[in-house]
Amino acid sequence: MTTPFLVARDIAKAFGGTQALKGVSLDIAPGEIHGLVGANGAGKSTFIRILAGLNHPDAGRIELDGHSQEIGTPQRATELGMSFIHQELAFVPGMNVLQNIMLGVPKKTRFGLTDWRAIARDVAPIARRVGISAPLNAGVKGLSTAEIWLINICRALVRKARLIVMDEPTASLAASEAERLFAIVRDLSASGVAVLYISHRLDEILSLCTRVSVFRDGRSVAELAGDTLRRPALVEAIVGGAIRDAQRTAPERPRGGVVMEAKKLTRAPKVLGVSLQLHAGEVLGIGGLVGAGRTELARLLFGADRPHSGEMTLVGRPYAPASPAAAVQAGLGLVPEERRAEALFLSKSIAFNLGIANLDKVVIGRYLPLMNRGARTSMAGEIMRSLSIKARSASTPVGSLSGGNQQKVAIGRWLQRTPKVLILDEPTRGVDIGARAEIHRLIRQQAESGMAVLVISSEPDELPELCDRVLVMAEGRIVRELSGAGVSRKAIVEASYVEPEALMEDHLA
Amino acid sequence: MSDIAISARRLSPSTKAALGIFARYGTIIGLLAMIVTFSILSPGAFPTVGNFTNVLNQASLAMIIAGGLTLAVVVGELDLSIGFAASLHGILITGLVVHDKLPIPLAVIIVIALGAVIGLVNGFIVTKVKVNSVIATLGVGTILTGLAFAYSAGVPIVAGVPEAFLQLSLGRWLFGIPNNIIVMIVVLGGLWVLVERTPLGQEIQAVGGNAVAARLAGVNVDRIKILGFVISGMCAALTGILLASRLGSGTASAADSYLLTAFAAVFLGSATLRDGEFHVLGTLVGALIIAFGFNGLNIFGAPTFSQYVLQGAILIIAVGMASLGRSLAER
Amino acid sequence: MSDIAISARRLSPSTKAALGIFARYGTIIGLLAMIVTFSILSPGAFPTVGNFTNVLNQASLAMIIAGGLTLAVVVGELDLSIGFAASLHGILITGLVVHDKLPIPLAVIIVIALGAVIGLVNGFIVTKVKVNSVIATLGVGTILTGLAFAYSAGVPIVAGVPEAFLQLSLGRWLFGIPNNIIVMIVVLGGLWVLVERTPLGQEIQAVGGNAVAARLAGVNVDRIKILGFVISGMCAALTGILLASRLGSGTASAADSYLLTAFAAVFLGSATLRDGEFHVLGTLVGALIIAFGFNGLNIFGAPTFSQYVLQGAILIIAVGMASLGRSLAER
Amino acid sequence: QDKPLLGIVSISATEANNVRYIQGATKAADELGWKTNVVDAAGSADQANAAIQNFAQLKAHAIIDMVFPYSSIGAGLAAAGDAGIPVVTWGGGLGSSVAATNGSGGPMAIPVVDLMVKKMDGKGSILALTYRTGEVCRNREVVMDEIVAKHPEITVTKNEVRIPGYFEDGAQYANAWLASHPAGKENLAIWGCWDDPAIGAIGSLRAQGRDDVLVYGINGNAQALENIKNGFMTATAWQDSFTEGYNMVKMLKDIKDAGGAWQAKAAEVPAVLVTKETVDAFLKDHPEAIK
Ligand SMILES: Nc1ncnc2c1ncn2[C@@H]1O[C@H](COP(=O)(O)OP(=O)(O)OP(=O)(O)O)[C@@H](O)[C@H]1O
Ligand SMILES: Nc1ncnc2c1ncn2[C@@H]1O[C@H](COP(=O)(O)OP(=O)(O)OP(=O)(O)O)[C@@H](O)[C@H]1O
Ligand SMILES: [Mg+2]
Ligand SMILES: [Mg+2]
Repeated sequence: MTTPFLVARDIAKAFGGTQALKGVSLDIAPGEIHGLVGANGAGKSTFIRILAGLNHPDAGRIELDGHSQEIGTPQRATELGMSFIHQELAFVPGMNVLQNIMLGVPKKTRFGLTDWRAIARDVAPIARRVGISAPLNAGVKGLSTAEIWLINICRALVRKARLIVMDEPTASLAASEAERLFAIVRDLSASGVAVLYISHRLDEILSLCTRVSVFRDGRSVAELAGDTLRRPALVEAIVGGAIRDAQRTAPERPRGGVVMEAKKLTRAPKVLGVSLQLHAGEVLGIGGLVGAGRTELARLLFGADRPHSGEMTLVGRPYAPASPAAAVQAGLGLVPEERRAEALFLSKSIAFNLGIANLDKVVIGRYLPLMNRGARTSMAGEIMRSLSIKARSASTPVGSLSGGNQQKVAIGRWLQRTPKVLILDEPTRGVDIGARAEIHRLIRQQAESGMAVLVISSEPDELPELCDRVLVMAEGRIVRELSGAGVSRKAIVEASYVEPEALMEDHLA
Repeated sequence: MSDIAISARRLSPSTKAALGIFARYGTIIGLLAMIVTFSILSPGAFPTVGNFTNVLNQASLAMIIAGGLTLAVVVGELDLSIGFAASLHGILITGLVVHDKLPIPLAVIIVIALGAVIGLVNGFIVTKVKVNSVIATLGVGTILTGLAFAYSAGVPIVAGVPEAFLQLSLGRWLFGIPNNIIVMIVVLGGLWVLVERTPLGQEIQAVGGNAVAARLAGVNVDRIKILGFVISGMCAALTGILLASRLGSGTASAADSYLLTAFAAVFLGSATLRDGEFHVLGTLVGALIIAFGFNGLNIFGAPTFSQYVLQGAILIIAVGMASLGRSLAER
Repeated sequence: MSDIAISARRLSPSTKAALGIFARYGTIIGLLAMIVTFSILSPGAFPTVGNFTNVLNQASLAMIIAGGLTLAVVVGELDLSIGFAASLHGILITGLVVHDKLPIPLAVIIVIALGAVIGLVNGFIVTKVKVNSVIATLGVGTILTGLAFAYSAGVPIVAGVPEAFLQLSLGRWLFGIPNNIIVMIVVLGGLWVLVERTPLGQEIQAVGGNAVAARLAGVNVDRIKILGFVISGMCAALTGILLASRLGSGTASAADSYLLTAFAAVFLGSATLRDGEFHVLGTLVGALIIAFGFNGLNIFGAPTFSQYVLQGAILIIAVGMASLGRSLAER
Repeated sequence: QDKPLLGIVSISATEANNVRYIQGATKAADELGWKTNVVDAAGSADQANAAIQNFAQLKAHAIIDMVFPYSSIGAGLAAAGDAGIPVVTWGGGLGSSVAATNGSGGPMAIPVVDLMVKKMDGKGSILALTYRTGEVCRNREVVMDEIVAKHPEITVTKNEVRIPGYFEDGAQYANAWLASHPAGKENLAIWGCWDDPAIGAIGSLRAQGRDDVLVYGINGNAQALENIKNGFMTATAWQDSFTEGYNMVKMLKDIKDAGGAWQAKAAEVPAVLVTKETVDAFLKDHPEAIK
């Protein structure tokens, strides 16, 4: 084997009282695609942040090209030939695509001024290869999460690094975009660039990686390669035991009456004449490609945006929420797509984050509007147990949780409320396989107790596993309805690519 | 060399724990250290019940206005109108009592209601017209200065201020404790309970923490922001009233300088207990640091210029201790 | 009823386009509208080359200090020390020229270097000691006030200011254009090129736009923030120098009031062209609005109280138009 | 446009004395058939310069600078000089191209300080609230220094107040000073270089229930007179700023008439010492002083 590019030995790191890493080791050879897996909170991102010079290890040693290195700052990490795509998206909202791609990258100049033309010439082919469809001079404000991911990936490529680290790069990507990314990763590998690839999607790991390190509770517990690199072994190493893989369990159940109905809901250009019915006790999935308009649809249902035309009803009565507050009042809940920006109060405790949608439940008395902190803490404790949120206590700030655990907090907020309608936008993004199964079980359980659940997911396997019925959206319209045995990965993917205009006519005919 | 660098970065857990204490209590430790230092430097004059009462009495007005400002910053906005507003309120209450011969309680209620209205206007401009709060409140403050002029023609209202009005601020109606202190404790206590112990307070904190998330969690963000401005406006009114009573006159721009003091207290306080978050208790600590710093330096008899230098240093050191502790502990 | 509500929400594309123009150019339209109004009200005195030159000349100092402040806020920090710093610089330059008899160019260089050092200190306290910039710069500003007192004992330095020094600000060395205007154009032009057209400017914008992202992307955030403070400090020094030259004396606290003016200009400007972002061009527009507002109201001879009311209203309306246009266009 | 314009630039159009001066000046201007325009520079010398330049643009008939020392309005004087407009100051001193001045205020302090020293029997402690940035206050401080220097048994503590913020500063400095100067040990006095900081200190004295400290102000603004009537202030010197304003505008007419032949001069209006004993008689003579 060639000499490793990177060697990390016995890295340990504590945050306050949390021992995030207790001694992990890992090495990567040039040209290798090295997988890194582990449950939420296992310490993967912390390890990456140490490599990136964002955190400093308490103990351990890092060697690059055989030389011991103190990384210290992100700039140093870049100088040493490493490039990172972190779990948190790094972009500046006020800047355009090209400026975001070039963030922190040395730029060509003419007479001391930035030579954007020359830069654009260099970047354009890379952007195309990554699959950025927006013009380089477009602002990033309107772009989807996926496109912003592509920008981050593009940045790593522009730097011409010797090691590219990707922390859950496909969490926000649709299947086609992910495929493109895999091709790029393989290209990079062929040209001698090492890739450290973190994901909760084991299929990806198995098809891409030649070697996989597994972290559990801050320790490296296994390194699998060649013959040992198999799904069951991987799962066992991650959770420390066997797990029943989540399967489609949805039996054909009688569903309840219509809870929510939308008629010809339109908010151009993202949502165009969407009609749907949501029944009590069903899990309705909305599938489609990224950018199909699903998030916008959810926002309309939840009163976060207002429709330009169309009507809605809720339990038979006209429903036109002027704000999310009105929607919540009427009995809706929403778990938004972007948990850090749209769902969480990062500096506040878990209890605060869970309590904020349940304030009526934590008040001492109707006429004594004081908080019952005991009630809040025990409520938080209950939710944390039922979702297995990994944290020291309910008073831990949410910002210090791992990505997957943050997602659980965002979902947990609504479970105590038992809303009539719960909308989940990408509910298991960034969640480990164990927790994913738990979240799915919880969603089913809520539906069985009569709640109407709407799930948006870009993960092709998730909807068939979870839903009774799936609507597929494309370019702002609902293009197909699948139900019962007709719900399958293949059917969803097919429908996603259908020409919506053609289908509309189909429908009318 | 790089080994030394590594070891310098690695702190033992016990060091980290100690630094963690500094991070939480740095400003309070700073306050206590300052009080101890001044007590040693001026043992006869500084650490006496009389002096502490005086400092508190004096600082009460700044604390009340700073407490109100805290609510505005907790919901994520700045309120630069408070000083100008308090000046206007001071003139107005004197006018209502002296010229219009209104009963004092009625006059107080009217003025505090006006404070609420000003807050409402600020809140409306910020949330509905969507003007940045710096510009909105600076603009409103400038307008209020104009109104103060218009009401008084710039002339302080002095003659015939009834003794009962002066007693609002000068009296000691309960156990010989100066009224200002009692009002301050009631107001700050009330604000603390509101923010920390009521469901409404949770919404207030949520809006300040992440307005987008608060909206999607079903909080009426605009209403909460407006509430923050209204409370800020009411506290400014109360300060204006007490100041007019203390001075025995209504004078345009008498309270303008509270703006900077209130900001210093609020931002000092944000380094207390919780990193970078604004909260009522922190503001109280911040205001105490400023008040005791000023008083102690004076009693010690430092020349004016070094008083400024030391005051500036106290601000930075009080926060710096907390912040450095935090960032070292978190390395 | 809900139908009406919905239809009222539908704006025609052309209305939206018009609103979009308001959103971008609202403040500029406001500035022009104000100039037109004053020209109609005072046709003889307001819209003359002489008066416009006069207004620009007057506003130049505020523009320079506001331009510097823009750099501090672009990197996401506030610099409250600038007014106090400019006051100190004014005293210092007068002292160096009058008492120490230094050649003027040397004195200017020394003072601007001191401005850079003050910025460095601010930046260091904010980035390394991690003190919130409000407290850090307020603390430093207070210390500077103390130093200004110490240097001058509070007494203005007047006697023996050489004519050559006065000519710095009063002279018209190029095509009869007042020097202040030329300096202002050079400084603001330089800052604009720096921020908008150089790689360093990209890092500056990135740090302000999203410091976490910039850090993750490998930008040396601390260095950029320090740079912002240094530039702010240097511009404050330049303003202090020109002010001393314009006043013909070095006076403690002479420039303190620039703080509020600079803030107003910077935040007004943030509503220009780009929503809520700070940028040099916007600051220029903001400063012009303030300067023309003051001048026009003066020349029209509005009574004192209504001058305040109108000034406040101008601030709010200028930004409000842009903001309302934006939020309606985005419905 | 037809009526001649009198431009007035005030350091603080809300300060009591400034207001009375403006009233006097306006009255005289009305009598002369001039119109007035007041600009509040809010303590900023730079604003004052801008306002004077604006008046020069307007081709004003004459300009009054209130309190800003001539040394800090260089650019304004230059602009007015170019336009041939006379500038007079009130409390801003005589110098550069200033045509006339009054209200220079230094000598006004003499009777007050003399009385203070006399009541102290030449020994004890004084808290002096000063404001050196202002020309007038600085002159008064010099006067006080000279008189007190003759009494070595008097110790003076000086504190600088700020504008704005003088009430609060006066109170806080008094608090601290009182803490180290308990009652009954020696003769105590608080002296403000103008009334307002002293009034701030009175608030502090009353809050503490201290009646052993004598308080002195200067200017004789309405609130000071009120405090003297009520016994909280011992003495002030009443500056007849209304008459000063009135006289100055009348003199401006002469200045305009004389043109180039005018000799710059000071035209002071004498101040009146007001104490508890004289306050009633004084108010009978000058009812306008407390309006
Ligand atoms: N800044 C911090 N302060 C306190 N605790 C932290 C901090 N950052 C991470 N942690 C803790 O360290 C542990 C490891 O977190 P990390 O983000 O590395 O997990 P992860 O393996 O990336 O998980 P995920 O798959 O959910 O992204 C978690 O328990 C987390 O709560
Ligand atoms: N009002 C809004 N303000 C800001 N961002 C928005 C808004 N509405 C939608 N977005 C963002 O725009 C992106 C595209 O949303 P859209 O609804 O078109 O796609 P989608 O079908 O939901 O795709 P995805 O698979 O990413 O969920 C999403 O990332 C969403 O977060
Ligand atoms: Mg992670
Ligand atoms: Mg989406």
